[in-house]
Amino acid sequence: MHEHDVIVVGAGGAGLRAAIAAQEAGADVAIVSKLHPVRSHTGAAEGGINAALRDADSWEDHAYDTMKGSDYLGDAPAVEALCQESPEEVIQLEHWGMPFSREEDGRVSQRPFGGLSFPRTTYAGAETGHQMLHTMYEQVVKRGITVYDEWHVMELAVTDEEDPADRTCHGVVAYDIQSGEISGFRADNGVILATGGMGQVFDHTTNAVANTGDGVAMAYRAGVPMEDMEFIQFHPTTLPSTGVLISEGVRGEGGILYNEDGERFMFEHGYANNDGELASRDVVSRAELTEVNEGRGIEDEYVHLDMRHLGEERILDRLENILHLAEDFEGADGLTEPMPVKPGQHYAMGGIETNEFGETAIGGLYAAGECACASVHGANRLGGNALPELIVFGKRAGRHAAGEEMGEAEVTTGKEGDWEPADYEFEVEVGETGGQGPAAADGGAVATDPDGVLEAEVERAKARVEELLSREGRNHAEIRSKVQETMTANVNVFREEGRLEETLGDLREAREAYKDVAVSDPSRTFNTDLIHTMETRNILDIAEALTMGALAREEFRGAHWRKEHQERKDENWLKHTLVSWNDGEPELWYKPTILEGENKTYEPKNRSY
Amino acid sequence: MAERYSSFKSGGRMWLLQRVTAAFLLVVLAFHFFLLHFVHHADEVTLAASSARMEQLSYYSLMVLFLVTATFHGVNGVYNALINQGLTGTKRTVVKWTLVAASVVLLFQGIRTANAWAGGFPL
Amino acid sequence: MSTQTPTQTEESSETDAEADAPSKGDERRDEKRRRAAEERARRQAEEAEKAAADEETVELKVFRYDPEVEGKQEPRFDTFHVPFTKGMTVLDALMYSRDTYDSSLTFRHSCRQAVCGSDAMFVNGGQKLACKTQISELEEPIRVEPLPHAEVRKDLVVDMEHFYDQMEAVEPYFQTNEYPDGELEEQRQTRENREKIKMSTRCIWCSACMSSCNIAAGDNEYLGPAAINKAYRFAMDEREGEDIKQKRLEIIEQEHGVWRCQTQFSCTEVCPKDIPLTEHIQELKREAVKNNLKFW
Amino acid sequence: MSQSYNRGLIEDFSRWREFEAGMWAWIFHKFTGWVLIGYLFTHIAVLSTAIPAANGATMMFQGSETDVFTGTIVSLEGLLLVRILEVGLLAVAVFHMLNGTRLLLVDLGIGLEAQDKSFYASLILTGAITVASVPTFIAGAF
Ligand SMILES: Cc1cc2nc3c(=O)[nH]c(=O)nc-3n(C[C@H](O)[C@H](O)[C@H](O)COP(=O)(O)OP(=O)(O)OC[C@H]3O[C@@H](n4cnc5c(N)ncnc54)[C@H](O)[C@@H]3O)c2cc1C
Ligand code: HEM
Ligand code: SF4
Ligand code: F3S
Ligand code: FES
Repeated sequence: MHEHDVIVVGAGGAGLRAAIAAQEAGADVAIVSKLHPVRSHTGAAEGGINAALRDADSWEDHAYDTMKGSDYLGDAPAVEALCQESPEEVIQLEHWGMPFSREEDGRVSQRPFGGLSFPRTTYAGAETGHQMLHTMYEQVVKRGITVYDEWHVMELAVTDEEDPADRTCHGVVAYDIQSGEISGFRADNGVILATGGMGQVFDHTTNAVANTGDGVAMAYRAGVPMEDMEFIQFHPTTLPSTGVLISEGVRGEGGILYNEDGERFMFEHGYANNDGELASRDVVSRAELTEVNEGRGIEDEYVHLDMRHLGEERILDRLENILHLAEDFEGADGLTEPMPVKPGQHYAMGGIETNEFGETAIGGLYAAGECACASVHGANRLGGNALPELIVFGKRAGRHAAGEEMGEAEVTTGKEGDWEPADYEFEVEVGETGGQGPAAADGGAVATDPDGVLEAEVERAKARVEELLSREGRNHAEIRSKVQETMTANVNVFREEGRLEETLGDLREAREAYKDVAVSDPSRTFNTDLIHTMETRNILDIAEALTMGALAREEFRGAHWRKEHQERKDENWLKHTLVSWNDGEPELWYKPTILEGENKTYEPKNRSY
Repeated sequence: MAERYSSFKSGGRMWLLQRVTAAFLLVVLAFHFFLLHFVHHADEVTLAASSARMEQLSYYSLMVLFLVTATFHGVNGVYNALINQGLTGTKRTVVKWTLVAASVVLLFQGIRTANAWAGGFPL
Repeated sequence: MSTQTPTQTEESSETDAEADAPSKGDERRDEKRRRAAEERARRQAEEAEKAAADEETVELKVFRYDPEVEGKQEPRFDTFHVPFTKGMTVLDALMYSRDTYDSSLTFRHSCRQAVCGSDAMFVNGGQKLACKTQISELEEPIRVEPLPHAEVRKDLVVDMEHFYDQMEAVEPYFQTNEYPDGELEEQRQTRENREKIKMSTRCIWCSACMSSCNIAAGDNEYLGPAAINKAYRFAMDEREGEDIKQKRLEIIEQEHGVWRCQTQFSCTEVCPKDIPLTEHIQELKREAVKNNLKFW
Repeated sequence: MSQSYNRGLIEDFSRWREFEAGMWAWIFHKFTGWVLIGYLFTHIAVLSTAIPAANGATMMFQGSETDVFTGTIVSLEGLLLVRILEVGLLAVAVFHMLNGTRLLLVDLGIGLEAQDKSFYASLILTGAITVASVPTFIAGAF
């Protein structure tokens, strides 16, 4: 048993920032992460961090751009907090030594990015995330913050009151990957979830293998609602075999997309007659998939991105890293052949419902980073807005959890205020009754006694691992790949009612199959089979909530496209989708979007660029 | 700043000396080879000829310096190589002093030889 | 690392230690283990057959070891036949082998794009990032082993603690005594200076360099190329100021610091991020000498 | 190249096949350095015969009485084996000098990108110089 004031789960950008903030606020903080901090996926971010740093720019403009980009599904108080605080946070990073790219006069460089009215994307070459992650880890080392690395958090110790709003979180249960030990981590002040993305719900993603949405699923089963899960960003140019991202820069420089017949389909098939390849991410992704679906894809899978005509000199000068990526991960030489690309899952706009301080509906439980939904990205995230989210909300959550007084939140959590139930009928049974799940508050017989809940959870976790290791059954990998396949086939950039229903059916089957999942590796040392098996359960729960949201939202907003509903419906749908686990019987409900900002109200406008 | 001065840890000093001696040896060893194998052939060596060379102060000092640098360079090189393989503690101290002793013997014997040739220190 | 004593025997499995008399659970587990092994053998035999028929497969020989599983305590190589697809990397092949044949095959991996640094391993005798190594460029059969000169935990997983310790020994964090006045004022840095440290900031802590360096293998206390490179990253950053640089030079000058490096260049050869490690180490040596000579 | 424990089939030893230029250079330099320091000791030992010689000690050599120093050297030089060893020594010394120069340049930060090429150049030059010197070294041995 370990005990600290604040426990941070996850050591990506959000987790590290939260830990530093909590420590600065005087708390004894520890980070628990299944990966060593520098392995976190924040390191993969390339583009940059949006921050209104210059005199000609203002946080108001940034907020306006973000609200517009979110297709008016962002909550203004959260969006404004992001835009107001991101400049100081970026300067803070600079003061911690982050090696940003520089201007002639020695100031940090900024560049233009899609959807921004000012070039405010601050960057460090094409490796901004890597530099940010390492800079923050360095600060963690400097401060001597305790890090339990390669500890997989299995579940939260949350009391089991009937109403989630009465529940409180007292720590986490984690499994030491190196030794197989299961241990409790008591958090006297708060637990901050910063477990990152959930790309592994899909089989083709720019996300890491470790991005299985554990934090989201754990919080969900403990009673925290998941918000706006249906909004998933797909990036149009990822390498087919690995999902590695080919930066938008290639199209920016003049790269051209071709189908199997050698047609420049963005124009020739009329997907974007003005902008062509440079249309927004969702438009290009849909165009590519239409080509493939209509039989004009190469090997029925991908299209070609050609940059040969740019000339060797220009390519080497501006896109050198793309050559390496294509060569190393796809075996393609961008100088002599076109590169294969297809859309891939990139970012989850939704996640654990929080307010602008990172608080969730459960007392003592916080979330920040990609796993959280405050919500700043609404229906669509702008490039360069995720990294500032990590540092701004990571810091806020850290300070709040450490007990700092931060005022009243404007964003509500849980069923407070004007929430409304959904009246959507699912044809397939969702969820899982019978309390088979692993989280404390999901109907399992765990006490409401705050002191005993952690010990009780540790015992339960031990029993669960013991069972997985000793019984015989299916390998999780089959189940995981089934889920990923059906999600990619049906809940991708194109969503139709029938196929979404079908997916719920597939997920039902997967749930059944998961009931007799077993781990065949009996070892306690570095048993990745066991870890992956536990992650697969999380993937299942997330996939289901995501699909439920996608079915219920009968409109086309931001990244969410519905065949039957081809326009944005502001009268009905200026509201967030929420899914509550309810001890195994998922419930869908809504709460309104907050469009009133500090000085003004953001009026929904047509999102055209 | 006296502290700064002493902060030139032996590691750095030895490293530098190894390079300086190497640069010196490069020239002198080339000269040595050239003189004793190409100008005079090795099989034509005689005591008299060697003595004649040694009696010149410049040649004598060059050769002694050659011996000193080569010994330092070689022995320090060996010592370094051993440390790089993880030689530590008592073993290391023993090796160090053994090498120092061997160097002293080598230098002593070498200078004695030179003096024998030159018939005493050539003044 | 190399000078440590074997810990193999100490790590007897928890389950074995639990009870003297075999419990029901133990029996069940033993039974299960036996059956799993049989199943594995069967599937691999099948695949080998298939491989013989089908030319488009690659043969992988993978190092296996587990201190607590019977039959794996003695290190061995397992052979896997993986259907080849264009663009396949060593990591892809390993994942395929794990998911299809043997779910106990263990290796670290995460990003699949050469930024997380988890999957440095010894492929056909060289330190490589598995996710960045194309199968098509390797000779078959492909031998995959854990990084040399590090203690093996299980299969391809090695103990990284020593490497982390070395990285953290060089005070790997930015330090300065003066910040600009304005609250939203960044420190200025010239483009040239940023360019100078650029490559050194790319390190992903994969430890391939450390594993390839013979000196690091022999001298456990040697900081190693990655840690020295980290020190370089800060020592050369003009934002830190002269007095801090002084302190940094003292750190890298210690007994097991830069002077240990024998310019073997293997670190530079294997670094997946193309960091000119030897060059950085050499520059620090010169800086240190220059710095010391100043006060003579 | 010790190993923390025996990896059974894995022979660290076989790694040499995968070594790159820099590593070979290091191994050769080490080897030649040790040979040279070894030779320095022997060399001084042999030359020490000059001490008794200067004091008048003599020996019989090819039928006539010669001083011990000249006698020893000339008789050694008369052995073919010694001549061959001398050629080897030359090769060793030349390589150590050339590669030493390469290392000095590396220390000065010059030509690091070409470190492999300069190693190959050292090897080739060593070969060439050695071969070219064979006549001089062997002259009069037969
Ligand atoms: C290829 C790519 C490029 C991107 N480019 C940009 C960009 O240019 N600009 C931008 O703003 N955004 C970008 N993004 C998005 C942004 O990088 C991510 O949203 C962000 O890094 C997520 O950070 P995080 O801290 O929330 O999570 P992560 O960095 O993913 O960290 C998650 C942490 O949680 C830990 N963890 C997870 N599960 C558990 C568990 N069960 N137990 C213990 N620990 C656990 C992990 O070990 C890890 O440390 C990009 C994303 C990708 C994939
Ligand atoms: C002639 C010119 C010479 C040059 C340019 C030269 C250069 C060098 C250099 C640069 C090193 C250091 C290698 C390192 O630490 O990375 C070295 C090592 C060494 N040198 Fe020389 N050297 C020369 C002559 C000699 C001579 C004459 C001897 C013998 C007495 C000798 C014996 C050694 C030894 C033993 C080493 C250590 C090898 C090891 O690392 O194990 N060298 N030499
Ligand atoms: S310097 Fe290169 S090889 Fe070494 S740890 Fe860093 S990235 Fe890996
Ligand atoms: S391999 Fe080792 S010896 Fe130096 S150049 Fe690299 S650190
Ligand atoms: S998987 Fe991240 S570096 Fe290879």
